[in-house]
Amino acid sequence: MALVDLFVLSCIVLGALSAAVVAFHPNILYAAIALVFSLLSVAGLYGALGADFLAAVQLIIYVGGIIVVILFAIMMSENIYRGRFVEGFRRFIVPFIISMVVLVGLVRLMRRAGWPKTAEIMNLPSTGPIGQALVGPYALVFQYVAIVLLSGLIGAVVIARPHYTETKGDGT
Amino acid sequence: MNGHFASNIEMYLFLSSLFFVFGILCMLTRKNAIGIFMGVELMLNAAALNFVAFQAFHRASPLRGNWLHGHIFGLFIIILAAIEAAVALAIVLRVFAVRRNIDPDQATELRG
Amino acid sequence: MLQELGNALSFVILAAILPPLILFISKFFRPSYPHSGKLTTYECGETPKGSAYVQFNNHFYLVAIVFLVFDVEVALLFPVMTLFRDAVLKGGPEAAQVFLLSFGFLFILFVGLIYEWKKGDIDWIKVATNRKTALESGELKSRKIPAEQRTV
Amino acid sequence: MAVFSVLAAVIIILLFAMPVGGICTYIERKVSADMQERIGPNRVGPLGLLQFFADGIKMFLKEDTAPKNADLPIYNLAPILVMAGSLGAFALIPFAKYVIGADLDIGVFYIMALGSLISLGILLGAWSSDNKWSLLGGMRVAAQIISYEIPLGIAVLSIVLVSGTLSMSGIVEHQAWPNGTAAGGHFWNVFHNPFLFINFFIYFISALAECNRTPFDLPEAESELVSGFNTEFSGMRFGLYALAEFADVIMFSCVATAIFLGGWHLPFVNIGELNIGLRLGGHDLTPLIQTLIMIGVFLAKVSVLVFVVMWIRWTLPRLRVDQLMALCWKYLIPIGFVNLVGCAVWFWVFKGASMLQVTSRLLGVH
Repeated sequence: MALVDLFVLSCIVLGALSAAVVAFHPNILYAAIALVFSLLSVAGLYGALGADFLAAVQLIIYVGGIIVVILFAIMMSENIYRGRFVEGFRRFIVPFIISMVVLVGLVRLMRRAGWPKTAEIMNLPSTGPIGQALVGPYALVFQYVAIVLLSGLIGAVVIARPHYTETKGDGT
Repeated sequence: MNGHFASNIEMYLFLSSLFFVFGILCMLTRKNAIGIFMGVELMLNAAALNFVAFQAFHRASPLRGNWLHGHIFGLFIIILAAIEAAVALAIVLRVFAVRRNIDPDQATELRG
Repeated sequence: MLQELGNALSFVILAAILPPLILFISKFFRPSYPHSGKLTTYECGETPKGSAYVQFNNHFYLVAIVFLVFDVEVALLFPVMTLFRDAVLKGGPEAAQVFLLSFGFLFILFVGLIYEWKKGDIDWIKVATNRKTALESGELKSRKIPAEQRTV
Repeated sequence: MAVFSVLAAVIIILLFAMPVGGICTYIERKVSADMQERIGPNRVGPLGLLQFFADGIKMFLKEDTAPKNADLPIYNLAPILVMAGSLGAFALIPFAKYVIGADLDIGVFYIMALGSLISLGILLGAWSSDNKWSLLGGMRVAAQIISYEIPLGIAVLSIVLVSGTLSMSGIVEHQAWPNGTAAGGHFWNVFHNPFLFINFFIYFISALAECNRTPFDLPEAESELVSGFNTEFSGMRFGLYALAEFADVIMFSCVATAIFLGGWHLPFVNIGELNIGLRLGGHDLTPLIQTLIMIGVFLAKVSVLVFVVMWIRWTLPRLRVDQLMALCWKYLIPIGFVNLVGCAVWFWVFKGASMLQVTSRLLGVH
């Protein structure tokens, strides 16, 4: 068992455990921190799969951006970080059945599919090819992403903009 | 299996299906808009991991050229998740400012 | 390349195990005499009042959202920018392609920044701007600022 | 091979980053004393040189108290994230030609990515300690660090544009003295074109803000927030935060040296082509001596930058929050964008030639 196998295995174990915590932990803050670890494990798997650029993007955008925004949102809304959301057991029955069906279906599909199951992973530099693709076949999508980003920015700011009648808080 | 976890696509796909399932569970059971949002993030990650895994195991295929489509799709999924986070959490904040809680079951003013 | 990633990872892992390790070793040397005075939160010598979790200014959140979008932009420009040098030195139309695409991308988001700027969303003290627009649109009748909104 | 990487990590982190971070606390006290016409630490060891060691032992032996209401798992996790973010980035610092912990293809990008762990760790630590000052400081630090990541990223982007690579050693390679030999480059990036010269200052200001150094030390403003985000961290935990802060300063100085100030390259010579001709028992000592000179040059540049950071601390007053945000969003980011475009235009017009090469071509000197 090479070191890389050990690394992949530990990433998978860490990811599965922390994803379970995200789904089930009653405290939303702990779920958010578990989400950090599941994102980190996915970033580790990206690294093992030869997508080093994508791993760094995952770190920058998810851990440095989205998680910070989620934490801000949790902090902004009082009453929710201290509250323990204890749901009744009944609330879990139907989702549990649905998710089990999905999991079994996915795993069966995965085992039956006819794609090559094992291969040597080539670790070539990926930053340059991604850039080539962004200005080559994906050039239009690249510009489209800019427009989506712009509209998302304006939309989010218009929605979140503090209204003059609601300005409270201590200004710090 | 036989000890080669790194070069077996099923390991990655198994983790991504677990992520997907936990995302579904998280979305369906949480009574909290931010919790639901975290479930969505898990599902998006599952999809991105799938794309990257398939890219890594099909990289040498002559049909697909050397464009790294899987990585590009992973990148776009991450970007989309970021935009979604910005807009979704802005909505959460607005709902919270109006209603003082963020239980999506109770925010029913717009129901027809 | 996997080797290099492993090297980088070993640095992160070493840095991550250092704090618990140091704290664990120092456990055998440091004293531990807790009492209620030491265990309260520090509030300049006063008895702590209320919960520490106060309501925040929305601007932190607004800044985080704007940051998120620009972070995506910077991250996405990195792979494209690596191509520019080779494209220019090689000559040909690729340099123009890279230049136009990447700076078109940049320009579109710059419009967003200018919008925020004009609307005053990146000003930290925004009450005045909002009040001005509210007065103009007739949403706000009186010019007088309520007492609870005067602290900034 | 794994043994070597662990060895490199141990050497660079335990024998370079942490002791130098400690010595920096001593130097900072000496520098501040000099600027205020005091003497500074002078009791422990010659010239007070062992002061940092004594401080470390003191912190090590202090009682470790956590507030009763603290969220202990997160309280313990926060220093780990901060240390992993600030010390982990030392893997990418090119001290000399082959002296680099991990020469990743995504070099600078990886350093920026690890930086995001720091803001997360500080925010979580501030939040978990159940203190109003901590929480206010934590919110401020998160807003500040994430905002200033954008101008930092733009400044790095302009370097990437000129160098055409993300790898740290690759970026340093391009900055050799252009003397017509095989290793000739375009000299230090900061003198490549006027736009990059301005971008260097954008990088430096953003790095100051990322490290929470004066004039951007609002998160730990002692006159407003007691000690800011680390108010409730006592003993060795506080020591870890202080160490991480100085490690951060050193790391950003190292990166600035590597990507803007030419790394180990000197003007007029190429150290990699020096012929020293010193032999010992049949072995050519040239590569060894070259490497030592390179490390010396690199560390000299880094120490100048660290000194400037300390100098600024005793020169400039602290900014207000609105000034901080205005500086980032209204000045640094637009200027950075314009500089990025200008840099690309310069590179295109002059086919990658630096100011030095352009002027020497105009003057007919070669």
